Amino acid sequence: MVDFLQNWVYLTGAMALVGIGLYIVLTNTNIFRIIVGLNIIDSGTNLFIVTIAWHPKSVMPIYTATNNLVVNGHVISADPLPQSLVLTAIVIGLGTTALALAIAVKIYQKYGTLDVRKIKEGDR
Amino acid sequence: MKTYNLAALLVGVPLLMAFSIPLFGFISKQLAKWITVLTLGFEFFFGLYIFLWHIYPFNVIMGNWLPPFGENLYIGPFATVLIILISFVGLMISIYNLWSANHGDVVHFALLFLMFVGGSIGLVSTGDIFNIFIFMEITGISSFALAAYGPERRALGGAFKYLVVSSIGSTLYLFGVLLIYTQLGTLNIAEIAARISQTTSGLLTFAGILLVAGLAVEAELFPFNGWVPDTYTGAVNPVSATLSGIGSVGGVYVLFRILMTVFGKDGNFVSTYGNIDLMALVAILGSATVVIGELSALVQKNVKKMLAYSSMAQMGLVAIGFSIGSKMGSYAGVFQLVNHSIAKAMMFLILGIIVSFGIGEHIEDMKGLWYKSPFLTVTFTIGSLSLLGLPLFGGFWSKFALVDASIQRGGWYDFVIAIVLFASVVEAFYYLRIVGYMFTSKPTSTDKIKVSISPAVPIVAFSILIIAIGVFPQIVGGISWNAAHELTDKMGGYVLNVIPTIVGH
Amino acid sequence: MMSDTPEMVKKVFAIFVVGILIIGFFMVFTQMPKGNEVNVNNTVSRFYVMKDVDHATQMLDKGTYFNKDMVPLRNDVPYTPITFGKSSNLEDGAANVVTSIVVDYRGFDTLGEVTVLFLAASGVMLVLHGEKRKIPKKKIAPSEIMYVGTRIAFAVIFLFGIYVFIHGHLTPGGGFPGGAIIASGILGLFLGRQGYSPNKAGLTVFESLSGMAYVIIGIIGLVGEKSFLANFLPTGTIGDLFSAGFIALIYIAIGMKVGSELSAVTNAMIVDTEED
Amino acid sequence: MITLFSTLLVILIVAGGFVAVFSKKLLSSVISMGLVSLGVSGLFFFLQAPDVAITEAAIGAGLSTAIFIIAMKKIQKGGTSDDE
Repeated sequence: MVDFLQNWVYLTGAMALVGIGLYIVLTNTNIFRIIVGLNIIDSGTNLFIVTIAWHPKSVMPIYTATNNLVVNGHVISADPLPQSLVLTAIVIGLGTTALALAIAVKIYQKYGTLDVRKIKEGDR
Repeated sequence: MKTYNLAALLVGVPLLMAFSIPLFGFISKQLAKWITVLTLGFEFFFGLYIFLWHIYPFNVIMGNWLPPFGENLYIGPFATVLIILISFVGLMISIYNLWSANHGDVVHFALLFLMFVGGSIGLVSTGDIFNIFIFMEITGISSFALAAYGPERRALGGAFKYLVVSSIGSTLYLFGVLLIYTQLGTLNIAEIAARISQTTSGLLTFAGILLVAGLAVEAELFPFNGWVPDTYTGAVNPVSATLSGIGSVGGVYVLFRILMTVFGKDGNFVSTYGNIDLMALVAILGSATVVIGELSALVQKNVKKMLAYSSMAQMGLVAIGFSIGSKMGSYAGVFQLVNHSIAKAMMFLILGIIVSFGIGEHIEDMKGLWYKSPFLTVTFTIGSLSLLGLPLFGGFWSKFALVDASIQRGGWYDFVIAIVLFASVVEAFYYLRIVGYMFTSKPTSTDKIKVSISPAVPIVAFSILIIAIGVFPQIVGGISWNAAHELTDKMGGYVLNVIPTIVGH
Repeated sequence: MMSDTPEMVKKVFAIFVVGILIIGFFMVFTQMPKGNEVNVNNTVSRFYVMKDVDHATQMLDKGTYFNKDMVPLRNDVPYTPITFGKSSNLEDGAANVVTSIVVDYRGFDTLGEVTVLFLAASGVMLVLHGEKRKIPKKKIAPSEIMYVGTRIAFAVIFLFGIYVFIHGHLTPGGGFPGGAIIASGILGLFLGRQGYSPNKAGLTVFESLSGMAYVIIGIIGLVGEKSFLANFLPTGTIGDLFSAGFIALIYIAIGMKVGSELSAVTNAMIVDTEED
Repeated sequence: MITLFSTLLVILIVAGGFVAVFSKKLLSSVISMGLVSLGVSGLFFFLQAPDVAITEAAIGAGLSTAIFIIAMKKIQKGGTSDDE
């Protein structure tokens, strides 16, 4: 029972992070804070994906001398496929962050501000 | 299952060339641009080879792991027509870039442009639902950087807005993919498509809404297309042409691959599993996009912004065509997609030439263009007439098919007729207004615009193609019909071609 | 984003959107299967873990894999037990199953992922192009301890990064964290010495060559094994250093590529940050 | 025991997220974002995903935050509040 609740704790944490990140993106006007929000959404997504790959009784998906992944014809490790997808998602998140920061720095040099509203006014 | 693994080069060669472009860039900047042209030429002729020798439909197996275990590319009629379209438009724009891309970091610009086109080709050919996410990110990241390129500072704001919206969209898409994975335990499109009815319907509906929301960003559908005008206006003209002519093609392809092949329920008209018919939802979103896009385009005084809104509206028409769900509707959608992509890319390129000669983007600045450059005026007119659907131009056949399909479907899809007519009338109004300005008013100064050879080649090619499609619609019509068949008959057209032993419904 | 709306309306709207999303997710979570059985056995991951994809594919070719209700018989595929340190010549030799998926079974994804990072680095350079490094007006003499310390630390970190990506198929880690570790070592060099700049042309060459090496490994698979990104090397005994066929080669290419790319990104960002 | 610890970690992460929302200074927002990433990478370890944990710690928590701080230093806004 406690194990079952544990799953919900992780899912709640993941969804809370996604919600917080989305809130930051929607309410802030500072470009850097928007990027912070995107990063937090990424963390929440990754936590969500790893959580659904996990089960309270699972072991890590690496063969070692003491860690056997298949018992009685049943795989008992955590699901390795979502984990490999998360590896991809993390790297893609870094790429997006770096590019967004480069654009933000350039925006600051050209407009002298980081405020989305002032950038819009500057264009008019 | 037919396999033709050599076609992995469709993705492999652009990647290899993109990785090597920085090395060529040490030798000469012009060489880097020529590498782009050569690579996209290879893609185009490979696509033509697949089409003319009728090698499609086939699978490409990656790493000798057959689907549903490994990843595969599935190149059916739909993918074939889009590969030819994307590589042709990309090739033409890369020829244009030989002349236009001159300032800033040209080597990295060429590299990102090449990978944008290469990523779009991968996007339309992949057979794995997570691989779609990867290719969406490849096209996404390269287009953010391309959109931020240019001497004008307004490019940066548009690029940043696109980046934020698009990364939230792809996160939603990822959630949708993983929700489906928890139920079916596979990521292969064919296996999901065959077994989609086994999922709980509540989860299926939610996952579908997440996927549609994520993909609608790239497909420029209504509540998620706020980035379109800013980004298109801000970017330099070849980049706007690329985003409009290639980026949206990939977005629409994936949206309807997911809706019709993965979620689709066969019947007289394709609908989707789950509590909500997502096809109807997309039809509503598409109609809203058309109305909003056309009305916004009507009031614009800036020609580039007008083209951006018009691009949005055209994508709405494409989405409506597919979402009718019949074979005729999908045919209209594919045809409209081809017409839109060619004509809109050409018009952005023409605008680029005009702007480079110091003439502004405002509608008043177009006055008397005929006296300065008859060539540009005539080609711009051809593009406009095709977009608004005059007979003897490409756009006529697709709008005709769209009306035909909605009459066949009947019911509340009758309103599509009204929307197509409305769109044509409004488009006629604002495009003919520009064309009228071009022909009538005599300008104060009549300095001739001399168009050099490299930007002229793509424009001539595009306008010849538009007229050719208008006169002989069977050039695109035949394969579009096959593509429509692939979309509407999901077991025979897609699933059994990928996993032949899977048991049908 | 929405410039004209007052602050309060925006916050309420944001809370509304977030609330709908979260409620939707929790409604969905209640429907997800979570029993006592680990549900890996119903997914394709089962065969990745058992390294038995070939066998499952053969069943699929005979048409017995999918039954009438289209439920794949994922539990019926017979398996051969795998013992660490004994089983050899498996279809995929990596002891780390995540690595075997990332590089072998779904290697095409990883090629795309490397490309995404490459494009992001190129995009950073495209966007930040035209910035010149300013020569700092007053030079703060670097502390001798800092200078020597970062150089020693760089050597250690560099070796650790290489260790991480060479052992990617045996231990947790692999090309991406290995490359990131090397890049953080180079970041340390920036901190240790004012005005430090890595050889930019060298980084570019390194980056291009390692990326091309990855694609060429894929093309060798296409020529030799008739399929892009197919393993063309023998797999030894599971758990050995030389056991995973081409996985080690690819992870070396990825590690070098990621390391040089992230260093180049750091370099592009850090230029011009010297005080002026 | 692990259950208790990981629950505490989840609470800490969510608290870090709230700090990122409500802090006035941009720098503390960024630092708390880095801490969230670090906490998430710790959770990955409990979730039997050591590969992901190492990658997230090196890339998500380490390099992302570092690039962030470099970019912030570049626009010379490191310590000031972001009411501009």
